[in-house]
Amino acid sequence: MSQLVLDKATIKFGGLTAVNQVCFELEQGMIFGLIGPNGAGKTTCFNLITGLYKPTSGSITFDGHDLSQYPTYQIAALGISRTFQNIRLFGSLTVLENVMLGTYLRKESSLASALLHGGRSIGDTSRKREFATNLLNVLGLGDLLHVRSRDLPYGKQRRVEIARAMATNPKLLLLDEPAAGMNPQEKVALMEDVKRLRNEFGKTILVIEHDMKFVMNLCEQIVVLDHGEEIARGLPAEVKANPKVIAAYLGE
Amino acid sequence: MVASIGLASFMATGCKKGSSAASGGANPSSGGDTSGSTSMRKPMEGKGNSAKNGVITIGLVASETGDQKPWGEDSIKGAELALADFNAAGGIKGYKINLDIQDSQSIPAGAGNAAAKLISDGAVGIVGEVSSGNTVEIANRGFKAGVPVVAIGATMTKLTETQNNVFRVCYPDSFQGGVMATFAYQALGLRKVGVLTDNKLPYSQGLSRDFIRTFKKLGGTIVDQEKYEQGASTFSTQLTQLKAANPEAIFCSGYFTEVGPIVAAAHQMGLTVPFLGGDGWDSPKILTSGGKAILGDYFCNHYTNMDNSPVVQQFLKEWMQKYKSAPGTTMGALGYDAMKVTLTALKNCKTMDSVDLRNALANIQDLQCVSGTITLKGNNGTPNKRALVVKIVPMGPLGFQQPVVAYQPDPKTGLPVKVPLGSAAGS
Amino acid sequence: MVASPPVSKSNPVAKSLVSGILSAVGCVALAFLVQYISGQFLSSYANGLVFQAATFVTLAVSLNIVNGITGQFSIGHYAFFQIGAYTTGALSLLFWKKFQGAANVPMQEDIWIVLMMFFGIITSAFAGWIVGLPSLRLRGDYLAIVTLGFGEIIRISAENFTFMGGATGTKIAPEKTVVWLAWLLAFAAIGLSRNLLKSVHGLAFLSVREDEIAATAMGVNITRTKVAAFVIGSAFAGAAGVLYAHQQTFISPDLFKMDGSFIVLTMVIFGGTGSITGSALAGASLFYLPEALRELPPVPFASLVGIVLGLIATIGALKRYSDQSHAKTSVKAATMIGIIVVGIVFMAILGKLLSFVPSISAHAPIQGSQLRLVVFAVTLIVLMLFRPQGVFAHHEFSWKWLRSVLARVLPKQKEGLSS
Amino acid sequence: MVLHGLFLGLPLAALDIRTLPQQIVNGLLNGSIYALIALGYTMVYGILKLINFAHGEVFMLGAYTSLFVSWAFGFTPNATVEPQTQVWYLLVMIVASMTVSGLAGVLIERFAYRPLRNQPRIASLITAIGMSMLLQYGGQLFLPNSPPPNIDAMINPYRGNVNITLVKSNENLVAAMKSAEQTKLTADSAWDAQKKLEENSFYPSAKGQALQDAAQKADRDYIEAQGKYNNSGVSILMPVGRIITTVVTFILMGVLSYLILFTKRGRAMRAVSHDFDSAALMGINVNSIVTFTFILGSTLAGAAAMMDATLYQPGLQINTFFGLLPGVKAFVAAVIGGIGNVPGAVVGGLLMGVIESLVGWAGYTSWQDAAAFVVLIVVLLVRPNGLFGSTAAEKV
Repeated sequence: MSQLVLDKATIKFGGLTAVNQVCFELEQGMIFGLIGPNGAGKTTCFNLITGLYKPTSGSITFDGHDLSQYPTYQIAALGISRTFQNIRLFGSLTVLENVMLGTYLRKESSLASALLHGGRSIGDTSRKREFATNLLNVLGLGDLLHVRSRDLPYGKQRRVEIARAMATNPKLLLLDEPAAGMNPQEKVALMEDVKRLRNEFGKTILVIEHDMKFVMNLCEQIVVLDHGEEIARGLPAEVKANPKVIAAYLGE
Repeated sequence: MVASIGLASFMATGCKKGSSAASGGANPSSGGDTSGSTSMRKPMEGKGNSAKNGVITIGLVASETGDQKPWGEDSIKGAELALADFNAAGGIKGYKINLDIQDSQSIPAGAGNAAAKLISDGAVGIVGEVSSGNTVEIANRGFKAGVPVVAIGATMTKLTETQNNVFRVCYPDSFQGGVMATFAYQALGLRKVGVLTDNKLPYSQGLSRDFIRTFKKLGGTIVDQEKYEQGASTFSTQLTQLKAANPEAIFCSGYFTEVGPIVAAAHQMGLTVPFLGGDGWDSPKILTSGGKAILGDYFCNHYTNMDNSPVVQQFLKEWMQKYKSAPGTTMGALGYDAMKVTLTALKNCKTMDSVDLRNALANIQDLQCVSGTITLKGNNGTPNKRALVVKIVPMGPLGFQQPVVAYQPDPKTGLPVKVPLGSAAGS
Repeated sequence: MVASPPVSKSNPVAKSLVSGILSAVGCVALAFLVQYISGQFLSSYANGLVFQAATFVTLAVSLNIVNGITGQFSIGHYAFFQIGAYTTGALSLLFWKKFQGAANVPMQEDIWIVLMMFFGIITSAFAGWIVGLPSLRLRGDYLAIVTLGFGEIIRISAENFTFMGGATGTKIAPEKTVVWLAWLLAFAAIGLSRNLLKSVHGLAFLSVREDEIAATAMGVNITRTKVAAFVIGSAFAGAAGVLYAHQQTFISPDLFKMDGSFIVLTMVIFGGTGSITGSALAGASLFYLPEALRELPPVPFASLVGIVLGLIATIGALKRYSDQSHAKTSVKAATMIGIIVVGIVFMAILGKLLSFVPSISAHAPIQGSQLRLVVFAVTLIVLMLFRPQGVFAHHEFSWKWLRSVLARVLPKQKEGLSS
Repeated sequence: MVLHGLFLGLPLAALDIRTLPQQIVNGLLNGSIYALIALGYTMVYGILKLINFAHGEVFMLGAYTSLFVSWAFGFTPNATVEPQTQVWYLLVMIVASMTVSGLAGVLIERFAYRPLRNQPRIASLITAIGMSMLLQYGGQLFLPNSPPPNIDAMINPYRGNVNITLVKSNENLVAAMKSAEQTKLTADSAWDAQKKLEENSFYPSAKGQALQDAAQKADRDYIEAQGKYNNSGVSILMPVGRIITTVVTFILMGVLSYLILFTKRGRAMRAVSHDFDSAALMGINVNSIVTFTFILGSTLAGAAAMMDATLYQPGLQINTFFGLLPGVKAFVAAVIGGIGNVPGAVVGGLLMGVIESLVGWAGYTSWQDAAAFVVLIVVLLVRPNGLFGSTAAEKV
């Protein structure tokens, strides 16, 4: 059964139809690519899935839940986590704190306990700190724990954002241009890491990316959008050969 | 119209016009003023301060900053003038008087801190403040520390009722409001009056309340009550409402700063009935802001420049000499009086400490002051002073206030009784 | 109540709990010690200041929760302070006499005030909840103006509230300056904010300040967090209001003018947005500054004009220099001190010269007290110009931080001296 | 009922439909001053995203300038000869006020805001508060304020009214009024004659008392009859000074809109307000545009101050807190309209004025200011960016 189903999802801003009748389904445990020229509506799709925008018509279902019924923070609780195209880290917090926040959904203590420094809160916090430290170590960021995230180089920030998204322990991970601004070596390392996330933790992953080489090497299925509409989908090789896709990228 | 007046008067319960109470002084520790049956004045708690090394510190709290600065400044000038006069007349042998002035920022919290500062500076007594809200704070601090307080222009009725360290040199609102109500009802023959209150000012709220109470008791009707806030730039809403209510006169209890424009605007829109007010009207500025419209209106005042009694004329002459201009507000005279009362009491002291000063203050009798004769003995801190109703006339050499009637509180009922104008008649 | 040092791996819970209890006990002891010292050795005026300082520390630290930590720009904090004061005012008017008659026990005034604090916290927290709700839809300045409006509505309601004397105000029955309680409250505010920041919950508050969209995508319920911040912040302000009312003994709407909110806001930003230590220290010092300035002597008008002109020139020169110079810290500091010295000399000469101008020298000297708030305002502007991130910026005081600061400053100075 | 009893300020006034048109007009006229001040807030906010708390003080400085100019024309409080009113005095006053206010605005921007432009916005906000306090309290040292002066009300040459009758007064009541007037005149003259005789006695004689009572009764009856006649009609009264103020306000707003919408500089302003850095990259001198904005906003405040203190409500006291209340209200107006939006500020100002008037009309004058804030909160809850504010969706 498909994990995420977009059924004729449509959103209009005034007269502009940013996403038009898009349908696709993601099966659990696969890496998907979402590509298309600039302004094709890829990020808008992410915003629709995470509830930042509500679809004008159509529906989005995740594990049987109709996402239009949920506010963003509850969608996160259902198991969808994401990164952002223009990095949205909590700039003045440290890397560790950023990732710890990802565990907020799984907090085991109440606000009152936190205020009064109760045992529950202390234990909870120290467990979460340990978890976040481990996660950062796994992702090779173990030496940056106490650096303010604002002070990190661009590539590292992207990785921290992925770590933060992973910390929510999602079922579905949405990565918005994770390789943008990275050099070739970093890209290769990132690709390995994303594959590991799927292989070791069994996440479903949906990636928006402009770097064709990156997408083609990483993804098992690709959906192509243009002007808010789906123009092609399938295996990387199929998509690459699709004349519509070539036309969309090169112009007619 | 105002169903809540009953509750409003809650504030003034305890307003028992006690005049029979013998003023304390015999033995402060055993109760002071409380010997009187109607007095609720508790003896002050602390031990107070005393003169140190031949220096007697008298504190003065005044609004040197904030929106009451004009009154604060005048009260300082008046107090300094009184001190200069006192020193010129010989002062107190062997003692130097140090006037310690502290700013209240025109807010009660500031006044409280200023008073606390003065008390810790060793002030034997405190003079101030001009506004009631600030004075209450000073009075409380003084009460705790055992330092007497002589209020300058605080007319709030309840001020002197509960603590025996509080005195004032002005009449209370209950009397001032009563005077204007009596004047409106009896002398002007008015029956339907509208009331305009500055809702931001405790002074104005209290005065309006007391005016309304007396006016209703006399048999009059309040046809409309409107409110504005100090600093407002337009009053057309209120005046339109008042005009529609068709009153025979309007009682406007705010400060002159707003009253002038209000009266001018009222005249422009055809509301030409007389306006009546309290001592907050006293400033020549009311003529430039009110223009011709304000002429012929009445207000209640402590004294007038037209009073040809020697005390007043001497005061005006010295003021002109020292400050090169006439007093800006009535608080100049009251500041002078408050300081004069304090210094006179000090002169009667033996040990130059706060307790002694309080007792001496409570025994002040028939002291000729700028704003009339002040007797604190037996009056629970509020003098039984006469109040003048003055009419606004064009500025002449003696000012712009023509005394019309004088009222004195009846010793039994506390209600205003018409008395001869005496020397205040002028001319 | 106050938090522990960072948790180590060896049984963190037990260790933290022990240190938490110890610090709570320590706070209570310290609060009583402050009360004892200030009651025994200080004048009643200074005792009052010690009390009020605690009130303002509480206000600043509690506003910091809303404004600094959660990033919700509130400029109506005095409203909650006023609600606390008016709650105890009304209840004391109605019930204090009865309570006094019914329970004649030692410290009954303190007990009553603690009881009132409880009610004050409930009412002001409720008000905080009401104000927090619109923050669901409003951002930044719009929320600010709503909080300002709420403050004004509360003040105007108090002016029309005849039961409590309208604009005149009313007396509060048990008159008591409970220094220990005020300081305990201040410690509690500091401790609670610190505990909050040490927990995952605190990170949620911070994340709302940093980036709402990212926070909500990470599963943070923004509305709930913002409202919680308002409720916690206003509860402390309300409790402080209760204590303040009993210390002031007389409350009126005048006490809670809009300027008050601005001053508390200033304390938070002055100390460094988000820094609890900064808020607490700025709260105490900015409260004390106008009081300390009471001692200013009268200034001749000519000198004042000289000082004003000299100050503008000096600040301008300093600002220009500090922005453009890339010299070493020590060189920079030395030059700036030099500029200040030259500026003072310039002021003195200017003042002297101006005193020969007849119309200026004829002007009456300015009373020191009139200068207090001017000096206060100038201090604000100058500090913001030179350190816009606040004195403490986002740092918290800790010995570690102090060491790192010293480590950064000291070697450079040596270097500067040797070169 | 309990609630009602607790609040003195809530009289159960019957709504008087006859004063409604007048109150709405009052509100519109009042609102135009708010609008003029609100424009300054809104423009500065539009460009710098900064609440210029010192704007009210710029307004205050404009009022003081007018005061000094009026003194220079001989309208001093102690003038021995009554000075003559000239229309060109007003022109000089408004130009002087606009100049000084404009200059003050520019200086404040230059020294208090510009050095902090690249810092967090909150820092500039604190300097704005500091600047506001400095001008309020520092101004007390140098500006005459004790007792608070005012511009002589006589400088206003437009003291008449424009009267628009909507419903004519009942002519049947004229006769009653006329006869009451006759009775009053007779009774008054009889009492006046008697008063001369009794001038020196402290208590009036029985005859004098009776005559006085009769005269006073006649006076009251006359006022009653006059009121009945007046209140039987509905009319709108507009003081000429206020009409002029409102007209000038709208002219200034028109000029402003023209500047912003149709001139090169206006386009530059809009570009800067959109994005500082890209505007600078396009070759726009950002500093000069910001200065220009401050000049525009502050001169409008200066004009508003001059008109407020002379034409609109002559005789208003001027002290260093003169800008406080109008400033706050105008700010609220700007926010209601959608801060940063020029027509929004105008609509917000007018709306504020009308709401205040209507609340007063309903009998709750003591709740006028609170009502303004309640409306503000309601408007913001319905439209979080004000009436005309654009909902700039954040780019995710």
